[in-house]
Amino acid sequence: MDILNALVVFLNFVFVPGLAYGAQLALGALGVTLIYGILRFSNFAHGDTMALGTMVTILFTWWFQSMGISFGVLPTALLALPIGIAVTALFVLGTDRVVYRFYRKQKAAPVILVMVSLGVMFVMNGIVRLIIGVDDQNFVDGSRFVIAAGDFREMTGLAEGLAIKTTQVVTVVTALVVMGLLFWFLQKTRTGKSMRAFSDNEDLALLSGINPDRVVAVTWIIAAALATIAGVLYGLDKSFRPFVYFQLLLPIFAAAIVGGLGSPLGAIAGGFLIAFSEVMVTYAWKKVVTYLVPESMAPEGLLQLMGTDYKFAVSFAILILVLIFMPTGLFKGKSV
Amino acid sequence: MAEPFLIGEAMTGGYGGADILHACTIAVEKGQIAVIVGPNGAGKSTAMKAVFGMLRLRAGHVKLAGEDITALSPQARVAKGMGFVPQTHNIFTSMTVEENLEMGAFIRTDDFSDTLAQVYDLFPILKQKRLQPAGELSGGQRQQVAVGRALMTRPKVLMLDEPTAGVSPIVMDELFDRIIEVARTGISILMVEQNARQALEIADKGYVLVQGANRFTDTGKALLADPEVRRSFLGG
Amino acid sequence: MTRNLALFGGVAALFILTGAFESWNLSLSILGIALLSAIMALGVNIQWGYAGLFNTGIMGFTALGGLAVVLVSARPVAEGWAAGGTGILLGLFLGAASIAAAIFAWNRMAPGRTRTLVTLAIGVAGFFLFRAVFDPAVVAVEAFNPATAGNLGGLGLPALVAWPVGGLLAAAAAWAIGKISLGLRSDYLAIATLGIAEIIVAVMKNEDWLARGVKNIIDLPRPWPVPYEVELQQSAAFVDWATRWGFDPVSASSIVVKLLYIALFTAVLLAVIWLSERALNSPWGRMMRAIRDNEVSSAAMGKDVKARHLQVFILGSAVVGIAGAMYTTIGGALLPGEYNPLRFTFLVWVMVIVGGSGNNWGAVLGGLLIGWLWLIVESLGPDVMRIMVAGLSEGPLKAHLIDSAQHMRLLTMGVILLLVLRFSPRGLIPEK
Amino acid sequence: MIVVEDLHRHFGGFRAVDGASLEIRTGSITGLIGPNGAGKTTLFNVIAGRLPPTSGRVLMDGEDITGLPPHELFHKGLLRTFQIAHEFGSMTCLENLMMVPARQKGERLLNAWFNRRAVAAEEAAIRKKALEVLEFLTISHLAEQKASQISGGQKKLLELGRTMMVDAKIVFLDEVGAGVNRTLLNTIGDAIVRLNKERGYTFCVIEHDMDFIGRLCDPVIVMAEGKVLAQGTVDQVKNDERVIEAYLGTGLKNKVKEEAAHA
Amino acid sequence: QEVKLGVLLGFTGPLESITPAMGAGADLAIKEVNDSGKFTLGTVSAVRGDSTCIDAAAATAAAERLVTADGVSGIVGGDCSGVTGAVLQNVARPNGIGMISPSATSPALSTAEDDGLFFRTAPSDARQGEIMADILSEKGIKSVALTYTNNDYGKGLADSFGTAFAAKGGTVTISAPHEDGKADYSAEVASLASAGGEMLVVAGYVDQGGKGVIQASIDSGAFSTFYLVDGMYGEALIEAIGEPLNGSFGAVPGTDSEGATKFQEMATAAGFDGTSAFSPESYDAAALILMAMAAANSTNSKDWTTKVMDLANAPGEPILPGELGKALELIAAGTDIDYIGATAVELVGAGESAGNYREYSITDGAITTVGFR
Ligand SMILES: Nc1ncnc2c1ncn2[C@@H]1O[C@H](COP(=O)(O)OP(=O)(O)OP(=O)(O)O)[C@@H](O)[C@H]1O
Ligand SMILES: Nc1ncnc2c1ncn2[C@@H]1O[C@H](COP(=O)(O)OP(=O)(O)OP(=O)(O)O)[C@@H](O)[C@H]1O
Ligand SMILES: [Mg+2]
Ligand SMILES: [Mg+2]
Repeated sequence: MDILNALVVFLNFVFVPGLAYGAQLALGALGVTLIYGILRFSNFAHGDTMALGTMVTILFTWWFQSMGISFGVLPTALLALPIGIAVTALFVLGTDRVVYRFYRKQKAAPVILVMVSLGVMFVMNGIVRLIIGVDDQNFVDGSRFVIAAGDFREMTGLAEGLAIKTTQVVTVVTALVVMGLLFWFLQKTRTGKSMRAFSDNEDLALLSGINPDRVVAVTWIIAAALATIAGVLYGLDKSFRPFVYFQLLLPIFAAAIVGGLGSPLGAIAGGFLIAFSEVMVTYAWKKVVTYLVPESMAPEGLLQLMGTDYKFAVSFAILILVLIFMPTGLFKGKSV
Repeated sequence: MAEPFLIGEAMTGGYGGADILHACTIAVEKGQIAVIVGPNGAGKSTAMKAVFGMLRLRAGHVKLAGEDITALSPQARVAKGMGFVPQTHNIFTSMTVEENLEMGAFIRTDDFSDTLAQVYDLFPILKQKRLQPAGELSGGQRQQVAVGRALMTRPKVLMLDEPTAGVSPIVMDELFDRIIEVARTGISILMVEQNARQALEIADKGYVLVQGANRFTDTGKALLADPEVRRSFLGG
Repeated sequence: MTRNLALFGGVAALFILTGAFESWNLSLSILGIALLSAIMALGVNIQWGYAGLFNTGIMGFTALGGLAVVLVSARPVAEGWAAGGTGILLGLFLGAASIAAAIFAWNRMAPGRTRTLVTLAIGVAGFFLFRAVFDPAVVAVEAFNPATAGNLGGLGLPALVAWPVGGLLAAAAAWAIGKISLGLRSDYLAIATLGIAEIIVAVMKNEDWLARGVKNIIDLPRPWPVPYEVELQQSAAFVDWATRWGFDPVSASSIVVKLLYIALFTAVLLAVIWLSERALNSPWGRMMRAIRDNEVSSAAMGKDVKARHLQVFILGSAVVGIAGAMYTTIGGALLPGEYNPLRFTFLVWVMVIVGGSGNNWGAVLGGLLIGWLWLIVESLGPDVMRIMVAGLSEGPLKAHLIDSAQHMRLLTMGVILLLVLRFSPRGLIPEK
Repeated sequence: MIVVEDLHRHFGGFRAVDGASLEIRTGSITGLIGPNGAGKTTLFNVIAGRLPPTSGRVLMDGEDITGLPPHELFHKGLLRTFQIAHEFGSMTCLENLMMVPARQKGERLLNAWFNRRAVAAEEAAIRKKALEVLEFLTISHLAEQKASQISGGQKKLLELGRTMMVDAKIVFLDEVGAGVNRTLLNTIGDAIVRLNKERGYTFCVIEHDMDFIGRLCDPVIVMAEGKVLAQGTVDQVKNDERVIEAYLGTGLKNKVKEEAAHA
Repeated sequence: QEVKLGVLLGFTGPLESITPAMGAGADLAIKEVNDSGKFTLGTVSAVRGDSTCIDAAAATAAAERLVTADGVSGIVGGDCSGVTGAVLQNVARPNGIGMISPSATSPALSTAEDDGLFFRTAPSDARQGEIMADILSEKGIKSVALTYTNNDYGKGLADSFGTAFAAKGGTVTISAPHEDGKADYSAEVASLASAGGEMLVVAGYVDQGGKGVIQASIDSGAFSTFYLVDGMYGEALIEAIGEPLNGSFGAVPGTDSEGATKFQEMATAAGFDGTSAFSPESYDAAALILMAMAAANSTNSKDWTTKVMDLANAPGEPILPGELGKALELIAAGTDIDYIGATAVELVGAGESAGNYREYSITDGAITTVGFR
């Protein structure tokens, strides 16, 4: 019996990584959910917007690093982040001007906008690869760990270690703060309300004197900021590679949808749900149980419900189960 | 006679296909009430939309306080002091009742809490349902939200497309009452009504539209008194 | 009408130009795949265009079609069967039986805590029973010669049989999936079907006993009447014939093979479109449109919305399944790693939307056009890049761009897609 | 024909229908009135299978129909219209009507594929009927117009027209009159009476126009706050103090007169 | 006159980050041959095709273009076994075009019908599994956790290693696949850590999921030493992970010849990473095709494919990277050569690499050769 070690194992391998990954998904899902909530379509280009924003940030980070600027224990990339956001916002606004606006004027069906965003996705896909290439880019600096596994073992004398990375902490905190801000912004501020009004009934929004162009612009700017933040934090924690950012799209959408499209709270809940179901269901409980039961009863097998090969399958199965009982997600999302 | 405060003059146009409106003219004087009646599909709503700039006119123009606003966008007209309650889709269904009303006051920069109180006074049920999404309201309650939203704007001219459709008699009375009051404060009111007899009774001016053209135009009283109008358009 | 003919003519011209400037073999090879894409697009159009079902599980049905090809036409692996065939079948049967029992209990018992407990108990017990029988059998099967076999193999029947079986397999899956998820709307249905498709592919990737999983099955037989090119090249009669008409026997042989495939696919395409058009222009089609427009009101008008949704879902999925089977046949290999949502779900959606949803001919046109585009950008993209950098002076920038030319593939795809949607936002052949 | 027993329908904590019990007699035209938010539409929705009740029962001809799905109720002869028009926007007005009849041969796929002739014959009959209905509703010129492109009142007419496409036993009309021209409403009233007399339809009508209710309905049921407040003939109800206070009000005329006096 | 060589690799898609170096490897060989001026059949040029690695239809179309439109005389490729098999059956055989794949390792390809047109410079997985088992058990390691990239390469390797290791008395505590290019590998690492083992065997790609798993394992303290398969070989890994990787080891195809080093020098000079996975194999594939053409004195696949086995294997004058010119001279002179190249190519059976391996370990942030097998 060794409850402490069992707990530490669980925290180290399931809880902390799940939390960080959940926060990363949540940040991405916030952007998706915002676009869906206000502009009413699923933006497939979001993953590549994240890649673009991260790319710009990386380029500036490198420049800062070469000039000897740093941010203490925190990664320099956080300094470059505002620039990344600004550039991405400009780009995205340009895209809206050149592409999406036309369909909005036409009152095109949401599915058409989805396909259009797929087109934009391909284009951004190409641009990012043309500029920074397809390789892994490492741009992390500052101190890597808040606490490393080895240090933890030394400190506590336990057999198991617990590692917490700086980026994990930053990500989780950012995700919660951003979620709170977004919720407050949409629910309480005048601009936020006008955005919701616009998404609810565009014609009536006009009749209330709401300026649609402003609403759209603000939405895109926030979405660009969210995408860049999400992308950079993800890149800091793992690494930057355009293809992975594209692949992130799927779990991000799953998170946004299972949480309830259009709901910032839902995006967060969905992110954690997806992340934890991926990690938990395929987890081999052997080690935890070994610590918990008397030595003689230590398990032979892995105590794994399903192989990790099925982690996506399982997380999707859970998602479907949730939707069967809550057809518009955990937080009553919208649907078009 | 001086020009009316708001006039849509000889408006001709439609939704892209054949013209719906044929040289149709609608006007309202400052602080007065004008009512449009007519059979279903006559083009009443279309005329309202045309006045509000939600329809491209092929001919004719719209003037507000002497200024030609034919080319302005709907938002710009709102800024000029026009308010409109459409016949359908006239509330924000996913927003709470209170937020709907706040959206009505979107262009106002002053403190609108007294107007809000007035609206709640007029429609007490809305105060009860303040925090409920408007989409969950009953048909009549939605209608009250819609009118309330327009009142929040404090417009110079208020255009209502069938404000009383689906509201109970007691609320309808209140509503007409309030409309008179509003008009007395100098706000012009242009409305379409199927509860035509009550509406014409309080109207300074009445229009009967048929197939997109003016058929009869007179004071409300006079129209009410006209047997042909009564028979063909007011249900006897 | 003339506009539509012109559009089809335009697409035909694209293929002809490909033939003239690249090669006829390439053009026909793309045409074959494009025809399959068109059939898939028709399947999706049945679901979306007729009934407004946002199904993004197309990839799963395609994969099931492919699986059918292996199960039907691959050679059986006798050793595998001997080692664990019965165990696997028994395990699957037990699994299905316990699911059925759980559902039965849920439906028959009065709501309450006992019902939940009993259903759960059946489910859990069934799961462990299933694993107990199934796992050892799987281990036994997969142990036999894992490098080249390790599976049960198929029935060794003709490949043509696999096509309808692919449709049936997809239809059966669609029935189950529809039962589970058709209560969901719009994007929620989309993510549910997307998820189920991922699950299907995950099973195909990881259950080696089924079709070797990620180790792939290659060398699947060709359908009647398609011969192997090598055989043709060795047949004196064919070589004679080819040389008489002035063809090179090698390229002639592969053109003949492609034409045969194309003829088969076209036959299927025409059959599907005929049935589909007939259905659409009938009271059935009218009912479906009504349901798509307003479910609440159609239900109030006596239409059984759920049953109709299930019906179109099954029909559309079956069509996709057939196309999936044909796809695996023409490739001659089942590669589970190939099934990714971008290619087999969203690209098909692009076809439907670009073509014009709700319109069968639109879907076909979209399928042919986007099918062509997807495969031609591979050579088009770098060409575009060459043209673009032609004006640049030599230097690191130019070198970098030329090195990255491959990435023009998706960029070009995106730009053309955006252009098409820009100039006909409701699709090339919009719904009437 | 329809008996509603102690029906409840709650939304969260809010009791939209709160223990309503009522009866709709066969062959009657029953009026259902009450202030906005009284729960009338909710009651309709529960009876017609759109919403499950929180508790209570609905009987139709003695048979328990609580919670049956709408399409099954339709086949039992129970039809309803919607307060907020639910047209099939992308279909023409004619098609809006033609889709209504139940069990059309052509709605079975096999017939649609392989039995075109029988389908065509049936179609002709349905089309004829639909055109008649459009004619009656004065909107035959809109037969080929998309239903999303007609005026608000015309949508209401179409809504009513659908109930005329089949032989119903009981029809629930939710404010067909709102937004309909009064002259036309009179004609509609006549049609309701005729369907009631000649074809034996039973009607339950929600309406805020008391003239209309007065002309057609007997008895009238008044709902308020989810319960039945009063019941009786039009005159009884009109003079009921509670009904006047909750619903009818004292009328506008007095105030207008007052005003005239002021001036 | 122009001789075209198709280079069919997944320049977009999941392997897009390793294919550039592979393409560059092939280009390097072609350039060397051209610069030598000894290739009499014409100027060689590379035509690239994008196999996408996963999309068989796209790969087939790309190959179809290379063969029928561009008229290539041989193909370096494809990269992933699945699409390679499809291209072989649907394009190469029908058109009688020879292919040498630098990276398709699936054992199933050994038995595929190929009319003698298909070769590969990467050894089949079966062989590597044995080598791995040998190395580990010689180090006295009894139990390992294993993670493999979930494709035919990873799965095949996992299978063969599992069998071989068990035969030597070792245990694989868990064999967990990972998908490449995914966002997160915590679930895999959690299970691997729970199952335990003296070290983690990583059968993946150097900058894909394999790297992700290693990174996460180190970060969470799950494992500290790793066995790296050939796909995991590369400076890039050391660069990305850094010091914690010290003590890990692995093996890559290679002999004690200086071939590998030489290739890396040449690669560095040409401006790409020669240690990137399958880049040397690509160099060898291209070089072999050209040597074979020279030997057959024909660009026709039917002719040159018959020469490949001869050239690749002893006896003969050994040829290293950078000596292609010399090789051409020898061939012209009629002397037999034994192409060693960057990866000690030795073709056996149905034209696949026999598999000599160079065992290495990572010490002080650098790759040090330990021995050869
Ligand atoms: N989905 C819902 N969620 C919450 N409350 C609801 C919902 N639907 C209706 N209500 C409430 O139930 C009450 C009854 O609504 P209902 O639509 O039945 O009224 P009604 O009698 O038809 O009124 P009207 O004459 O205005 O049409 C209203 O107060 C409404 O706000
Ligand atoms: N969106 C539209 N597109 C095309 N035609 C339309 C559209 N909306 C309405 N119409 C047509 O325009 C004519 C006038 O419609 P309008 O809505 O103005 O009538 P209305 O007088 O307001 O009638 P109601 O009293 O029924 O509301 C009708 O014949 C209608 O069919
Ligand atoms: Mg109107
Ligand atoms: Mg109501």
